[in-house]
Amino acid sequence: MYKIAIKDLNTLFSKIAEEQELILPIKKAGQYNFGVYEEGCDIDGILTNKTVKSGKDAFFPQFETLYNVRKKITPADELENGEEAANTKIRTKLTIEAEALKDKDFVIFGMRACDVKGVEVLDQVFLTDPVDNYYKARREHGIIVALACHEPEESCFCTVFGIDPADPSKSKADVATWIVGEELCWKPITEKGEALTKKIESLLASADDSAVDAEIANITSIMDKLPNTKLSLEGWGKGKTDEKFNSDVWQKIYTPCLGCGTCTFVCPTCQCYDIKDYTTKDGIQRYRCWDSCMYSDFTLMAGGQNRTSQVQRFRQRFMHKLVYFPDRYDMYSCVGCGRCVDKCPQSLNIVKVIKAFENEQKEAGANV
Amino acid sequence: MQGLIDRLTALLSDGTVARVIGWKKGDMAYNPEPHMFETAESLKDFVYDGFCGANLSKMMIEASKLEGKTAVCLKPCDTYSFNQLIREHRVVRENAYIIGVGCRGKLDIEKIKKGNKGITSISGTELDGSDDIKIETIYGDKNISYKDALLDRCHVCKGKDHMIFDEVWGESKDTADQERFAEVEKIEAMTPEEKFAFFRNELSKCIRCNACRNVCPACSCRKCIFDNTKFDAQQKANVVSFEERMFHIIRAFHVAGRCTDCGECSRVCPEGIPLHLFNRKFIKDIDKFYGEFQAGKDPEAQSPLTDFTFEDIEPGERG
Amino acid sequence: MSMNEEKTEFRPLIVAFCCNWCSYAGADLAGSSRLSYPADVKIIRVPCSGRVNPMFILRAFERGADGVIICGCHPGDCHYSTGNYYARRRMTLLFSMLDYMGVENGRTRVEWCSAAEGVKFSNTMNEFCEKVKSLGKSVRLGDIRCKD
Amino acid sequence: MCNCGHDSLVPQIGIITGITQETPDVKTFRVNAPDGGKLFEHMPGQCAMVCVPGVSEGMFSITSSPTNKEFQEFSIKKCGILTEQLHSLQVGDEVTVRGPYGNNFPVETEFKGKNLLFIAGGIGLAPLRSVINYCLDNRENYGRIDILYGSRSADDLVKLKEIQEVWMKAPNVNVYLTIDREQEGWDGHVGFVPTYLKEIGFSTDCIGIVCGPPIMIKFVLQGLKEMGFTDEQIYTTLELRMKCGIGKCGRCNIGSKFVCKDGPVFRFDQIDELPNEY
Repeated sequence: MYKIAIKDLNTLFSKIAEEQELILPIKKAGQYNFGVYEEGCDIDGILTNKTVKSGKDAFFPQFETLYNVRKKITPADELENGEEAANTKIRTKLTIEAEALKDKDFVIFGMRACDVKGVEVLDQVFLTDPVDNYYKARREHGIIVALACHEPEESCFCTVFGIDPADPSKSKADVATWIVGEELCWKPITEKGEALTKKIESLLASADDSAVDAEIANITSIMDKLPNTKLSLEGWGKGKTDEKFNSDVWQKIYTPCLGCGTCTFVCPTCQCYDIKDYTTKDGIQRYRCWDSCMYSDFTLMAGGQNRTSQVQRFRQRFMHKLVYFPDRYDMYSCVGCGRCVDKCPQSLNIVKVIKAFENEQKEAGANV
Repeated sequence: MQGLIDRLTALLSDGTVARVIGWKKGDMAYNPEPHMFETAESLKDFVYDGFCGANLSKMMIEASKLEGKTAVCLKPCDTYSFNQLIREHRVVRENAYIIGVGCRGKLDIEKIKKGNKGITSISGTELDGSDDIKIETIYGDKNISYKDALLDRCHVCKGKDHMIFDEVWGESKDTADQERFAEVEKIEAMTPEEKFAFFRNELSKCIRCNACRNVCPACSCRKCIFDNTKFDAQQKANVVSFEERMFHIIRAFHVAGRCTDCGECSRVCPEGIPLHLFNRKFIKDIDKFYGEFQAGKDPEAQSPLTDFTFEDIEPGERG
Repeated sequence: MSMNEEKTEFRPLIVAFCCNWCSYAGADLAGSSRLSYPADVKIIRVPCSGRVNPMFILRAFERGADGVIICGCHPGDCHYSTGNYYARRRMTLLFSMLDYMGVENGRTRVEWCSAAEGVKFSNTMNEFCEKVKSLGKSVRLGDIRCKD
Repeated sequence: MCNCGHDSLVPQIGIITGITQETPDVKTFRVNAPDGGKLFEHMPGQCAMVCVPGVSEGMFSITSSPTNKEFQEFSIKKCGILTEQLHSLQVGDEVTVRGPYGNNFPVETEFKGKNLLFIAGGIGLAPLRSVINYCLDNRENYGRIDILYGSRSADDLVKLKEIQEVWMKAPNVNVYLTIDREQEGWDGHVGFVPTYLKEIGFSTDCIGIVCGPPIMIKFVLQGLKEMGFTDEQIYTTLELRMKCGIGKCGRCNIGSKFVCKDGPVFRFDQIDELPNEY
């Protein structure tokens, strides 16, 4: 265990950024978002405020190029006779240049335990066969420095999913950190984390492991007081498809849903994406960008199928998080970060969905 | 509030209306959600307080296609949007029973949350509540003045009168205490470099979630141009490109002359982008170039962009 | 002028939307009268200036244009009676918005130009090109994916 | 399962080496690797993403049989932006192809030694053709083969030449053709596929493989069940909007299954377990 004074953080960050890219929450136009550290960027309050988007961008960016296609079109009349041989007349010639994979290490600082769990969820999707190499390369080169939640908010409910916000060393992070008074405690967990720590050792003072005990106890007691941490997941999970899918609760609760993508874009685990082409001056760029199952064009086909109504799309999102994903990967794909609770324009969110089903069950029980 | 619930219950019970669009109590102190109540019994969850900022007029597009009348609770500024929707033939006036609910300004939870984490309860936000609201958090209690927690849009309130209603419930208050175009003028006075830096800084936060569009009562196209796969417009890329700026300019342009300045876009933006600055710039220009115009004030008025005079100023001129 | 110099000199890319009935014919006349205007002006023919969607203008900038000009029939002469009046209001607002966002006003322009005004067309284009040239390359609305 | 090479999202270049106009709106494209060989090996029922760069990319079933060692074929009906663009291509043009994706018909396991009944409507023949040809090329492994194929009109019957010249002449193969409405020059059967199915009345000692428009599948399924077929005896292929092809982009998700990865071939008892969203 090491420590550094919080007032010296900027020195620490610029030291880390000297050797590799550093991604951390940055205050920009009043909001906290993960961004690349630059000299002079605003890091005021980044230790205690929740970012709007989770850090999943660092591994699965909202926009990334997959490959470029160069097109060379030869008009038929310009073809030399020799080329016309064997039924292969060259007209449109293509070359594909795949985008280079991430090959340099980078550090992402300030992810919370829920964000790290979110990455674990993404791992399930992107690292199972067939592996997504773009994601894998980022994952291999990323060093996660997680931060214990100093001030959990009322929208937080990560403990419901078995996440411990007080002790990120239990998560898949490489380094765990805690705010203890005026200092930041720093504990490397993995080899990657050790290596990073070695590089910045000159700035760190050693500390006792017990230094963070009070902070952990404090956070745990706060979590107990928060309203959403009592949420029960009974009735969700593996094999509940029929029961939940056919429930009429969806119809009752979906109406306010605007069909915007806010909840999916701020979510640490939503991984649906779109692949599109962009024609540039000298080629075609094939890129991937986040998409949302809430959008009407998400699954739209020429024949008009499927999931044509907002209630179906609404149901899909929550069924996917709470039933389909557990079915497939044996874990919930919600981490209780509370971002959708904070950001939904209509104040609709996964907590309300779970509670609505709970109430329904109670009422049904009362009627029997 | 009980008076309002009683009235709505009566309307539902005597068959005047088949359903009520209002707000349903949230699971926290500050998150009521828009809801369609179909039974008198379900109205026990009805709520109306300072956090009921949502403009319910857009929900009437779908509701006015249903059988029977729909009672809808509209605040004074929402009635402008409703009028505009009538103007565009998107709602059927006869199918709506408009309850003009009083308003003393709506609260911005982001402002309240600043420095107040772990909120467990908030009191004093009702229409007849006090000038101070009391916030209880797990980290301690605090009082702040209602006025300081108002949404930005309420500081340029369009007035306390409902433009259209069947009956009014509760007192309204004009909360305007700022110049409507002050922010716009501040930007206009900047150099091109400063203007660009300002907007780039704000818009680079955009995540293209489309909440601004989907909540906007003026964005009532059945199929948005930005959802059209057959056209180049559907680019979901952002962050690195010009797309998000393009999206916001075009969106503002599409609602120019129809935007009532209800401020929903800025309220819902998860990144807190002041999107109303685009709309308000168009409103300011329209006022200046073509005469004062408030969309939704008069459902008969011709929209400035579907109108012209022979003497209009030339593009690029400053009027 | 050597090849080298030619490369370094900035030549603005201008997109001109010309209405089919007046301005496009005006451009034709300019051509057949052997009046010169810069080759950097790329003309896109539209049925009416009222056809010009604000998105066209933004797309042009996005794809690397340094200036955009819209030419239509003189007010009162529109082939479709009123198309250019609507265009006038739209463009007034759009240009004002672009200015508001920090795109210099000189990069956008609307000019009414009839089929008989070949001279005016060529003068306008020359003038506009000079103006855009003095403003330099458009860097604010370009999409980085389109950069060289 | 996926033998799509190093990177699942980066395609190969495929060169169009042959185009056959099957019907007024269906063309069959023969695709080769640029050096002349085959793009990849596949199994009957698998799909591939075919893309015209700058336009769009779409999932198409591979209609040629794996036993064809020279090339892959895609029968594509013109019905959208991408397919329209594909139809405008000529021999020698290049497209990008990635795949093969998805599972395949269990030709080497469950189908082996059984009698097979293929029921197809319109362009629904495309995915079944690879199975049929595979079975015909390994004739000794399968029992009786019945093929019931219908279309809107005689002109809309895909691969008619192959049907008449190869399938009809193969040993122990019965081909039943039908068209929806009376037509001059057609002396075969007239009527919808499900109705014709009942008229013929197949025995239940075979495996049913169905593909066609959703409405046809619905009624064929009904018909088969009336005849005594069980869900475990009937196979079909599903189609949904797809973008990645590898079970990650989330579009073709139904329940806990991804059509692109766990499908497109499903047995009807498997489909029954899925939420009704396809």
